[in-house]
Amino acid sequence: MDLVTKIIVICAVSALAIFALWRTGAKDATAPQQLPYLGGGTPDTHAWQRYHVRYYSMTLLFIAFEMEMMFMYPWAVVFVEEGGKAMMEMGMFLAILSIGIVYAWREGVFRWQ
Amino acid sequence: MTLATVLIVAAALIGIGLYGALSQQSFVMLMMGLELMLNGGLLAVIGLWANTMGGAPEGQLLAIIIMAVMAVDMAIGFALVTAVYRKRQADVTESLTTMKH
Amino acid sequence: MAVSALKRWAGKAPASVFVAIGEGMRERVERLFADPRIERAATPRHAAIFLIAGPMRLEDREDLRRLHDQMPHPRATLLWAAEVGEALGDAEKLNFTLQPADTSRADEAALDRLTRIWAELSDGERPSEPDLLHDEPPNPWQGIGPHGQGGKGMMGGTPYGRPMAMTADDLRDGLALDPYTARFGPFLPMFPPGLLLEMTLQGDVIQSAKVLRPPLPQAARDDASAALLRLARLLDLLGLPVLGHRARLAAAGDRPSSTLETLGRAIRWSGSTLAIRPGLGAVEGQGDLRTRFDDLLAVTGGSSAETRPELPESAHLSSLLPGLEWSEAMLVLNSFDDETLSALAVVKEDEDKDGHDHEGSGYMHHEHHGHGGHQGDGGHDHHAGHGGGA
Amino acid sequence: MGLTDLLFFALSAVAIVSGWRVFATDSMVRASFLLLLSFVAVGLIIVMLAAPYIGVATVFMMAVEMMVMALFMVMFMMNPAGLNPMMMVHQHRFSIAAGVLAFAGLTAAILFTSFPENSVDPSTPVVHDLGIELLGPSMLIFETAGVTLLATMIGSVILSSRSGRFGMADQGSKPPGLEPDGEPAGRQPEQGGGHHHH
Amino acid sequence: MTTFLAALLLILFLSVGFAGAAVADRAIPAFLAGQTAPSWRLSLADAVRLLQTQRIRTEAPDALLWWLAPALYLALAIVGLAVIPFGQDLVAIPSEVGIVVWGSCEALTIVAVFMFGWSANAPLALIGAYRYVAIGLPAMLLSMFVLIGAALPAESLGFIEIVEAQRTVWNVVRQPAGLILFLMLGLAISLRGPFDYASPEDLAGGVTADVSGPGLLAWKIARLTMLVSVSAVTATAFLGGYLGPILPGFVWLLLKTAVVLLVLIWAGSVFARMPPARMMSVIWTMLLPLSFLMLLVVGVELLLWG
Repeated sequence: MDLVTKIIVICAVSALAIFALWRTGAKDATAPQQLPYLGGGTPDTHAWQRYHVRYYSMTLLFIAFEMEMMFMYPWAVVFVEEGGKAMMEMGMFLAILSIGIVYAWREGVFRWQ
Repeated sequence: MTLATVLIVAAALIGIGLYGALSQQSFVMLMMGLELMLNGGLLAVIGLWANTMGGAPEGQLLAIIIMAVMAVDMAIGFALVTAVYRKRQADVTESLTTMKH
Repeated sequence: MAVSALKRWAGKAPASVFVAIGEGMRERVERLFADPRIERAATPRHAAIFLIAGPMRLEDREDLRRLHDQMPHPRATLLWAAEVGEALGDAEKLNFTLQPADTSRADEAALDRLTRIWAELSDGERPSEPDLLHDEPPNPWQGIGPHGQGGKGMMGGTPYGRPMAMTADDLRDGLALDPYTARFGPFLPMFPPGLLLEMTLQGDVIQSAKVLRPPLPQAARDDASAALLRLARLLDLLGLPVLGHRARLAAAGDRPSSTLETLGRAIRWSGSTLAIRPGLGAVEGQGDLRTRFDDLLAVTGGSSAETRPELPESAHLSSLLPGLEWSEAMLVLNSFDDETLSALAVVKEDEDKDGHDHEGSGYMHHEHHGHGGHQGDGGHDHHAGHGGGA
Repeated sequence: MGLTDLLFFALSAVAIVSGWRVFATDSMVRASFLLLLSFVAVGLIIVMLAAPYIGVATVFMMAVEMMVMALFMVMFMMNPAGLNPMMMVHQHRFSIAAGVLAFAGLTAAILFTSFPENSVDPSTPVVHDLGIELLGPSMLIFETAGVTLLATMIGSVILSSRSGRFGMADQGSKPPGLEPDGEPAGRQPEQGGGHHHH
Repeated sequence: MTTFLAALLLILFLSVGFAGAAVADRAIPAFLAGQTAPSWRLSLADAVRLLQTQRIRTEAPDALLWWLAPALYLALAIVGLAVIPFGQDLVAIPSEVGIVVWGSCEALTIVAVFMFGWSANAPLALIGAYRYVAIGLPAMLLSMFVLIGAALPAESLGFIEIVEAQRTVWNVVRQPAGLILFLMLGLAISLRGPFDYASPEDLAGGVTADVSGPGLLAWKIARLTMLVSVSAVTATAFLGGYLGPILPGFVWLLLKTAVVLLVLIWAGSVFARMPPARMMSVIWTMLLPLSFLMLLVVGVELLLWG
């Protein structure tokens, strides 16, 4: 509750500050000023396009692997209390997920496609 | 902030998500609809947990499971989109109707 | 009151200079920026002064004008021994006669002039230079589509002055996504000055590269000093501007072996060799990037730069760069000495094998070619009509 | 109406409006980040509902998931930045009706159900309880989740990467023969594998 | 009352830390390059110069996201700093899930950097943004593992408990490699040196290549604030935070933060940047197993002697 209010206040203050700063230099740019910088050259098309993300398989692996964080935080809180049992269970969980990483590495997911 | 208002907000999110999932032609936008529905589900679960379950940990566990479902749904969904695009150069749902050659 | 105080503060900042290096001026300019009173800006967007150093080709003038206009106000131009006709308007000129003995005095004069221009510019005494090019978008677009966005349909027209890309095959991967074709250079700071490449990118992997203009010839004088400057450029690209600066200082002054040794040790400790993939940018007779880097590093150990055997006939940037990621390609480009590079970057006449233009029927979305043919495909997406820009 | 209610209604408004804007904006990157904004607002509401861990973790998880979402949106949608405004929908009226109906039905159900009143005590150590639950009674769920995630990882790698065990997916990968230079093993596809464009 | 005091301390910490970071950011590279130390006025003068420069828009940029990106980046830096305790009860945002809040800040930073690079509709900025995501995502994973390693002995996710648990022994002793991994994350999240994949030299400034004047200034301010913030988090999670004899806790935290900040700036100038593809592979196949190992070591140590 307290957390939410304060976070919103911080976000609002920084947004206002940056907005004020951002607006100070606003003068209309002419068409030649707006050209994207390519060292003098010109582009054929807009830069916004279907960008070929070279690491897309890695991102898929990542969102599946990252889920384990959700389980690990509560685990960390009770680790000392539960002792060896907690160690075993999380060890097993991480071992299962590590298989996935090893498999992905063998498939060359971490290279750029 | 009563339970009813929380659940109504969740219902609104589910309604919008359903609209998105049904109406969007492209896979990725369709998945956004699904995610929005799960978002509403998450809110409903936590609302019910906080107000009717007296803090039993199963409610939180269910919320985590919903998030895991989101992650799995996204990973598999995007992998499928990639696979289909590789074959069809298209990302709209209609292209799947001709999938059988 | 407050405004003038602010202006006085701004004048204390180092002058931010974007530089276009002409013929034979690369080493001198690089040494010039060892002075703390000026700062080399990576892009004209960060700069206040445009320094044009040395003679330029006729065909570079349009690009210089474009770069000039990309700078934010307030801005000024200094032509340092540059011959660009009326292309830059009535910009300030600083000329010197190329006497080898005078170079340090000429450099000092240039530094003085740059700092003075910055002082006047920040004070507001010197008016900011107006645009050189006409204020009109590269393509007409206002109000064609239903929302006034300049295009019909999803991919048609020229929204906001430019067409949309269409799909093309990819060298590495079976996903046919959009290529980005543009002319990079001739005055990108990480390019050899004067080199203009037409490259097609997908993501950050280069699909095709074509040399439109070769790099401007540079005078190679002192071998060890040239090697150190080349090393400095590579160090900059590897994210080590501090060591690059030290290499530049060593290239400028006399070189006690102890300074060089410390520099060499620092470079080895930085893990820069690990950051270079073995086999990258291999050219017959020239080794790969790692061996070239090690050779340059050996200069810090006191050995002189080796001379390399002749290049094979077939070696060319258009076959060397495609398939590389952008960061690797920039390292490769900067790893050759000037002579080798100009041999690699010869303009080849008409490599457009099937140069038919999609100008009329273009921008169709479902436009694919079979999977397999790659090399020539960049030519499909080249719209000659937009080459001129503004 | 106290500060809590005010915050709740503001956050709900943000969640719902940004959720709706997801399907109304042209730029795919904006759409992804609007969905993220909706998730963040819901996460903050969850924090207010005495579940700080779940709420903050929602923000944490969804930030990266929506980042990945944005990458894929730009990768596969034509006109990803919405430079030419577009509307890519089918069965539009039906979908609107379904959405409204779902909302109305659920709201009616909520209003006519009487829920038991058993609020969570703010002093409950909720994260601690969740940890005990994970390691104790729900241990199997926890480990099953691990296996599910492993399956997801392997599945997404297989589906998304180009090179399978038997060659490039888009060039009709063929398994090797049972004997050297023999016919490929397994059932033959009718014609040429994956070489069909439309 | 304590909240008010904590908020004041937060502002004080931010301003002192930011000023120090701005000076050190110029002084240390100059020192390493063998130059005389530049005057502290230079940083301020440069800021004033940028403030008076025109801000250029590009062709059809995403104007909203373009200014929201530095605002988000700055807000995340401040929120990250606000969950750090300056004393036993002195924390601006007391939260029992502090490290998860910090994790969210890390995750959203990736979003902010991507937004900034995307908005310009320019090629070099776009490449920088995409590169950063490739490294930012797995690097965040690393930092979360080592932070969980710091949370284990504390039996809590809150930063106050994490500091209190270090009264016997600092976390840097428990997991020395964890500190190094976290410093790497610090470099990545504050966009500097070997982990600055968003604005490298080979892209002529990457995400900032098409930003001028006040826009650039806003980005630089946010970046330096994040540097202060991540240094403070490192000092808290690994170096005992506000713990220390004689001096008040706030001063101790400030001193430790300064040390971490100097180390980060130093490391940012002396290590080479690997190509993004290679770095991604190194993180997943070498550094991630290392972070598992650190977690195991901490776990075993707690089981045996805890």
